[in-house]
Amino acid sequence: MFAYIVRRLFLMLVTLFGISVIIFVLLRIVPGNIVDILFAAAGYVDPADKVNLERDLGLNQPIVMQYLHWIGGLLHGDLGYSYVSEKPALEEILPRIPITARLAGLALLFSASIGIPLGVISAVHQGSKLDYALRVVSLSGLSLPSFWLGLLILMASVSLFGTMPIFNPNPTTWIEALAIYAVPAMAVGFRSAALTMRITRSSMLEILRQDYIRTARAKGASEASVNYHHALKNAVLPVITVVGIEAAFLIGGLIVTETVFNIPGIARFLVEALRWRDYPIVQNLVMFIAVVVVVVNFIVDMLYAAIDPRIRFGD
Amino acid sequence: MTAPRPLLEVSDLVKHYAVRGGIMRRQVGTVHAVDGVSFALGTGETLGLVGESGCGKSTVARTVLRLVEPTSGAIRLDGEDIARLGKTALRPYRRSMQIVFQDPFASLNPRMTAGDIVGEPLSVHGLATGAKKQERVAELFQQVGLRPDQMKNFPHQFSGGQRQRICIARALSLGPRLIVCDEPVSALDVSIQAQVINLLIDLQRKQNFSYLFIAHDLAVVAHISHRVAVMYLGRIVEIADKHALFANPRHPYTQALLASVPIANPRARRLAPMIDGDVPSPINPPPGCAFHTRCRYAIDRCKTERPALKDAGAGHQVACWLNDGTGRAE
Amino acid sequence: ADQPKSGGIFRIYHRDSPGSASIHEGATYSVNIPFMPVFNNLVIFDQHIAQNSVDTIRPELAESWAWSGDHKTLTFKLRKDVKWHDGKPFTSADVKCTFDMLMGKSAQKFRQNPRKAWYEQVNDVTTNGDYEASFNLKRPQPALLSLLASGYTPIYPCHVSPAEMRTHPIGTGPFKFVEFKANESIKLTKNPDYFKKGLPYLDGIEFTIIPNRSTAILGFVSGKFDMTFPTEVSIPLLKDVKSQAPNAVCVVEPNNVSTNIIVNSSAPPFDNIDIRRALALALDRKAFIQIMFEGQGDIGGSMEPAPAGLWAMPKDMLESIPGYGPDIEKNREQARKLMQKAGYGPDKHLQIKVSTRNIAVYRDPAIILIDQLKSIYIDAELDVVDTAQWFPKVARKDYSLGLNLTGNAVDDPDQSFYENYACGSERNYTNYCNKDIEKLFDEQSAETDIDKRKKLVWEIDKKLQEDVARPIIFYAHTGTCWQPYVKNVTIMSNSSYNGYRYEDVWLDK
Amino acid sequence: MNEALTAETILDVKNLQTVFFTNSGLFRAVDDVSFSVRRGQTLAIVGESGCGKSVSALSIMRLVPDPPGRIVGGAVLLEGTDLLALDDAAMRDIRGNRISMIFQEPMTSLNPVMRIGDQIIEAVRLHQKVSSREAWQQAVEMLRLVRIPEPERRATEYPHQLSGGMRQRAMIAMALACRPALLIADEPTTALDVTIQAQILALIVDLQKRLGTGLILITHDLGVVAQTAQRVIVMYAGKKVEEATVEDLFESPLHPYTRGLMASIPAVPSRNAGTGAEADARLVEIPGMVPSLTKLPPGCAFAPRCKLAVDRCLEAYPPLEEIRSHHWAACWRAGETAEAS
Amino acid sequence: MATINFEAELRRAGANASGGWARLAFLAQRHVLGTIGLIIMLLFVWMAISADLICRYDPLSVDSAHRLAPPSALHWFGTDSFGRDVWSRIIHGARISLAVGIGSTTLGATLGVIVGLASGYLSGWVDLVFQRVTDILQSLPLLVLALVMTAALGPSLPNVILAIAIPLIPTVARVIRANTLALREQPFVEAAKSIGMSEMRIALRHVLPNTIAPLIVLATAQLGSTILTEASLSFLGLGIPEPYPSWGRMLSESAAEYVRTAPWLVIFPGIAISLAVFGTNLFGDALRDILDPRQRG
Ligand SMILES: Nc1ncnc2c1ncn2[C@@H]1O[C@H](COP(=O)(O)OP(=O)(O)OP(=O)(O)O)[C@@H](O)[C@H]1O
Ligand SMILES: Nc1ncnc2c1ncn2[C@@H]1O[C@H](COP(=O)(O)OP(=O)(O)OP(=O)(O)O)[C@@H](O)[C@H]1O
Ligand SMILES: [Mg+2]
Ligand SMILES: [Mg+2]
Repeated sequence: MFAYIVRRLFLMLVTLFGISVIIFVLLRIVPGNIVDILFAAAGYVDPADKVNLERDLGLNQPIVMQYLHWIGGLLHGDLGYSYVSEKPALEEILPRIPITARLAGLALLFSASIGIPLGVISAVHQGSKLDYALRVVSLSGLSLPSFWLGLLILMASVSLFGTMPIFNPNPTTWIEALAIYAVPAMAVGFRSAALTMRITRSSMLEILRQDYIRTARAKGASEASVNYHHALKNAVLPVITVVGIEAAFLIGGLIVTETVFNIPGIARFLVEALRWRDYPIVQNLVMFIAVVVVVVNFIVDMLYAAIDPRIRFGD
Repeated sequence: MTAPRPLLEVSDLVKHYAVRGGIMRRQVGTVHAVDGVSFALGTGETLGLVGESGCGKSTVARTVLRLVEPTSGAIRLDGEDIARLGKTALRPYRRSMQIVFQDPFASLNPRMTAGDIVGEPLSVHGLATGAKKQERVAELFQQVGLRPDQMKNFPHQFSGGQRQRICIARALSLGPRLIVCDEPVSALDVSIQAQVINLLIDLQRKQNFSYLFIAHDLAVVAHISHRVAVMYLGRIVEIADKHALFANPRHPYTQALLASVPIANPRARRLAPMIDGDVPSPINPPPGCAFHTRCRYAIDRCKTERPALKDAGAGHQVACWLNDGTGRAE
Repeated sequence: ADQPKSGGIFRIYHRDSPGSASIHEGATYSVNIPFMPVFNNLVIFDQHIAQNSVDTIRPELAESWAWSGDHKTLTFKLRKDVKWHDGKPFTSADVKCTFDMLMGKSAQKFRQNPRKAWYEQVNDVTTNGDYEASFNLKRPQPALLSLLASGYTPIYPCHVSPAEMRTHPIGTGPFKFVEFKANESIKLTKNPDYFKKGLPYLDGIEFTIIPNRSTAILGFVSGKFDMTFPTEVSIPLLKDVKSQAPNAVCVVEPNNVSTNIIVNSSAPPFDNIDIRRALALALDRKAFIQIMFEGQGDIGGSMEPAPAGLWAMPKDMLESIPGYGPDIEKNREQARKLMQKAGYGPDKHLQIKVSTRNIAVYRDPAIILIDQLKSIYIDAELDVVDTAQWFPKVARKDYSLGLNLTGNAVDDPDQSFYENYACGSERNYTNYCNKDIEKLFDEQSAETDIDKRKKLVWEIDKKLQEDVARPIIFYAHTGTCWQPYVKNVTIMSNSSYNGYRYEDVWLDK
Repeated sequence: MNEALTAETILDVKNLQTVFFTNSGLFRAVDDVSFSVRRGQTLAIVGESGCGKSVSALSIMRLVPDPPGRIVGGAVLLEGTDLLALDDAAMRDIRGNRISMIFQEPMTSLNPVMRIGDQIIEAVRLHQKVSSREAWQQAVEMLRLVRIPEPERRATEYPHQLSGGMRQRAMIAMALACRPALLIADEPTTALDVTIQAQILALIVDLQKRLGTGLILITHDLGVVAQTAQRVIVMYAGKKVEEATVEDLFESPLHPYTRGLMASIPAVPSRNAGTGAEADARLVEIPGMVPSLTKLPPGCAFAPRCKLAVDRCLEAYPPLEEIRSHHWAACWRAGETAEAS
Repeated sequence: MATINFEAELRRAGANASGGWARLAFLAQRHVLGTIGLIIMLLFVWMAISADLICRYDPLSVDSAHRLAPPSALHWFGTDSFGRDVWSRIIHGARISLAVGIGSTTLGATLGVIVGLASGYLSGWVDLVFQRVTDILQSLPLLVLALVMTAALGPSLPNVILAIAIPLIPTVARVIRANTLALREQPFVEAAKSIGMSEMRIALRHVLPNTIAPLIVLATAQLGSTILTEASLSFLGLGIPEPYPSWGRMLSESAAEYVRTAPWLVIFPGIAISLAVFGTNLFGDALRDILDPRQRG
């Protein structure tokens, strides 16, 4: 088990290194950098100014040097400076993390607490009207572009309540705090709840066919015990994996949702930074996201091992 | 009893699988799947190989055919050691040895027609194409008791016994001299089993094949084999002429094995198991004689020294320290 | 009418995150709007008269100004009671510093300096004691005063570096900078020591950055904001706002931004004047305006059309320019003849690309343009270019037609002509260069008689259009809305860069 | 066990009919099958794959998967109560309590994420009011009973940590935890090695004797039947074709299918006689193959493969008749066979 | 015991449905939702193929006189702010959406199959490298990767397709690899080896064809999500640019300005997207049940 963990950690590092190279190269092979954008906004360019600026930002160095410089800094906890705001990138990124984390956490919670029970219900009542209804509803959830769902929520909120949740870093009331996080989290969570439900359902169906379920029935266990005690515990394994993948998915969904709800989290920040070709921010954010995803996957694996004795006591 | 030079001669065959673990998936253990197996097989002869699940029967079969690479040892086919031949050098020898697997359902590519499956070896070796190939396949179908018009059917359209016939036809297509049968009837219904066994016997009679016949059903092995080898945890513990072995087993394991077979005679009830416990793990085989952990007659020597196969008379070889290495007489 | 009330935070949403807080380094009103309240100019256009003109220029840091007799020196007497937000006193040195830096003469440099060309005629800025500063010109340039009155020309403190000004600007203005969180918000707070006593009324201004328009408008409608981002409400949206928030006050004003076509006349096919003329003749400007603004837009030349614009040609003169005539079909008939002359026709269409930025206000007119070009045997394909690559592409002359927007900071020919049409000017994307016209530019610029100058300007403008250097398609009208309790906001009608000091804005709540 | 108990009938299955509605048609998996089990007695059901052995067992437990399966007729009387008439809750009380079942695959029949002990406890606590502590004690006792070494430790382990034989023992422990009146063992040793099979069979028979449980042993291995059962029924294509005491059946089988089956199985050469079957001796084969349950011929299902078949066999299904005392067979020519033997 | 209607039960089980058409009809009846999905998909495909025949108007033709016309007999779905016919834009948009969906799914699936097959079949260092590559691609959320890629490559139809395709690779590669690993152990692959077939030929002839079913199932499932990804990219300003009438852009752009004043500009593209995605998902679900009953989830 210990060796397994160490191996996983090692592979994580390899993956992260690969991501750093890919993202770095991807950002730089393309024409146009922050300097072009700054000057494009001005609608004019003085070549001398441009050269100066590129030098100031270190963009004139060979790409390998730039990479080493970045990674070197990263290892020392120095993420460089944002080209746009000229503040340390860390200072820009850090305060945005809790916002996104709260959103993502709520969304996951929402997704799991709705998706899993509904999935079980749907599986247990396979082929019934209820099952059909749940499946259609979840599929329609998956068929709605997420920005559209977000906008619909906002518009509904304005026309029904005359107000809407606009992000406020220091919410004054409880309700406001809940609204500014829970509503967008629901918009993202709806989608993943639908997904979680589907996975739970199919995983349950698979498990319900297993021999040991028949054994449980043969023991005289009640349907509830069979479904929730015997089946769900096994069925939840693939669901955990999916919830892990969901975490990655969620960040994608958050990009859109943070934009729609105007939440200054890291996901939207990434989009803005991309627009500005603000390399230090983009690189580090993408790395951060990758770290989160990789760590979540790691945790999921550990969780898996914790639940599944075959893995816990294997290796 | 057989030709002076055996068709197949396996000496000291070893196959170890690495058990990997740790950070770099380094090897942390070894499965001693086959641990020094030697035997010879003459032309037209059938050697039965029995033993409990996981004792390495299939591994022997697959290493002999070089489907997995042996760790060490020699596999001589007609005197030529094929254990270390390169891929291309091996190709002509492949034609001489074919295999029939246990599971006729998994042995056939579900997306190919029966005719294509049987004809494939012919095209791979460039032996026949087009109409000639079809003709040959039809011939093979008849040989194994299938109708040539079934060539265009897919495997799922056949019953288990028929599928095993397709497998046999495929094995026959290259005109092999040795056919390795890895539990060819274990997955079949009893009434079908007899058909396949009869087919194998008939074919051998006609074409003088050699069989390496693996099964865990002692009765089947007894029926089809000339000689029988008993394996336990990667090693052959006893090998003898069939009659000698069944009439006079000398290894306590063979004895236990025979005693465990339920006899289809209600008047001869004997529900007292000869041995307790499970087969030990091939990752950490016990030292000495691997069977000593379950053997009632084990002496101290069994726990430390590994017995080698020793002739106990008339080609009856046994690996047991009892009675000066000639095994336990019953 | 009502007595102004003090207090309250003025909440506005912002359409995007400005690149920095430094007005001098910026070239978009995304910077001016949130940061103008932090600064003062020497002089400023009256904040409550929509049409900027020389007559509406008011003193600000300068108590008064005077032209020398030869119109080559402009002297400002400065106020003595002004302090920077950090407590340091404001003096003439700051004025000199600011303009030296703009002219590129000082050691400290701006990261970018987009309006350097404005001060081409300024020899130097001199001070006389702490409270007098003079601009010494190479030749008379009456327009200079207007340029100095633009929101683009705040006075920066000497003692703060340009880098700091980008992240934490220090000014003398009615509001102090509090914080700028990129993509999030900009916060200003009341400057209690503002030299205009009793001002500002507001306790502060808060800009929430909301790039997504739907969210932003919903926010305004639901009362989360007191005002929309100025001049950002499109005509269709305006209807939407009015339907949802009937009490909101909305104004629609021209904003002196022209949508034009940059024509690459240095390469085929548009090196051929006939094809350029055909292009000019093919335009149905009314259709553009109909589609883009439901009719609420203006047709004009390079100067903003009347009544908002001060320098617009009379209507009949304008309509005499090829392509401006009201009979579109006739124009296009003519255009087709020209195309045929150039070798194209119904069977042989000219294939080109129309390049533009991937922003709706650029893209939409390009779509209409492409449609209209079909009528003169031109099959154009839209080529949307990422912002990062747009300018380098234009600079490389890697396009045949480009759809472009030109915002004029000050409604003055000097600003417009030199910037966009002078030989060698960096923003003269088409590299149009006509020495004869250039002479006329100087002539009008030095002309102190307003009427004479106007005549000259009209003539130049007409010539420019006839040369199809950079055909102007239309001038937009845009809307701004605020809640009824917001008082004293005026949206300028001939510039969208100058009207955001907000010192006397108050909230009637 | 005393004779009185042995004679008591605990299970009486009457004309059981179970069908499957599948997309290839109607499978009459169990067609009009009757049998009974007495206390302490072993009834073996033999037959080839797909002949309906497992479905019969599942029908008794009312665990036939629905859809596609459905019990469409007959009665299952357990100690006089018709199980088919019970409501679900009452049936649950019976399962694991009065009737238990052991399945073929010890590898997959245990819940992989539950400890062995807990799985046994569950069987106990579902039917008995005992504290979890007592239940655990009982579980450990049961493991000891089925001869699992170190039962305390094994109880805390998970299925994958046990060998196949041990898992099957754990299954037996679980099945017997409530001392059921009837134990159904559906091919309990097919997945195991011969040496382990011998151990397990000995264990089952031993426990059955000690607890006085009735046992239905399902298998396709005639050797196993001969070693364990008192009575045997032979099934072919969903129907019971022969029933007899084990001695009768092996000594004088009446149905051609049973005879063919016995003849087609090679025998292990006997110990002392040096003359076993010769390698060149062909086995007796039953030609053809087991028919699909959907495409059963109108007459006797075995007729197409039967050497003795006459026209009548192809036309009508033979009734099950008591040809000899306590020996039933469903064959038109069973009478002749009986006389001949 | 309740009486049982054998006929009805059998019909429900599909017993009478033997032979090609009958079987299809049965499957259609059995998987009603899937059939609906298939019909929707076919409808969109038909729309895309015969777009030029169905539409009266050029989707790009601007008409200032008829802008923002509500749905009518002339303009079934109304016109947009340019006076362009929304119906023909939706129909032509089907082409774009299908181009994106099919293009990126095919590309992603092809690359994924190559990676998965090589990785599963060759094992050793090839596997190690390819697995790291999939790990890397999988560690970046799809939208993030697509976003960075379109931002990097610039907005254009091929670039968007590429940007959406690349993140699909790991998912496909994983499934194919797992399948390949399982197939590799199958006796029929060993049998092919024993007759002396080359590894390459085995991979192509025996392994690949047997991964088709899970691949189809996976691809159908991905089809819908690619359409949604394009919509999201459009919303973020990085989708398929004008002049292509992409549903995503039509929706995201009109959502801001016209949701109240000209709702048809929002409703129809919205419906088109949701319906297309819904259809592929429904169909994909059914396909999974039919083709690949074991590989759920
Ligand atoms: N590819 C492999 N990697 C690691 N271990 C293996 C591999 N193949 C077989 N083994 C191990 O080698 C041992 C011998 O396996 P083998 O399949 O030869 O047994 P067998 O006698 O054929 O058993 P069975 O009767 O179950 O078919 C077993 O312990 C098995 O787990
Ligand atoms: N879930 C099911 N769906 C459809 N048909 C079924 C199902 N279960 C069993 N059957 C059918 O019922 C018949 C009897 O099956 P059963 O499992 O009882 O056979 P068996 O005698 O136990 O065979 P085996 O020796 O293979 O276990 C088979 O022909 C099978 O096709
Ligand atoms: Mg084997
Ligand atoms: Mg069974």
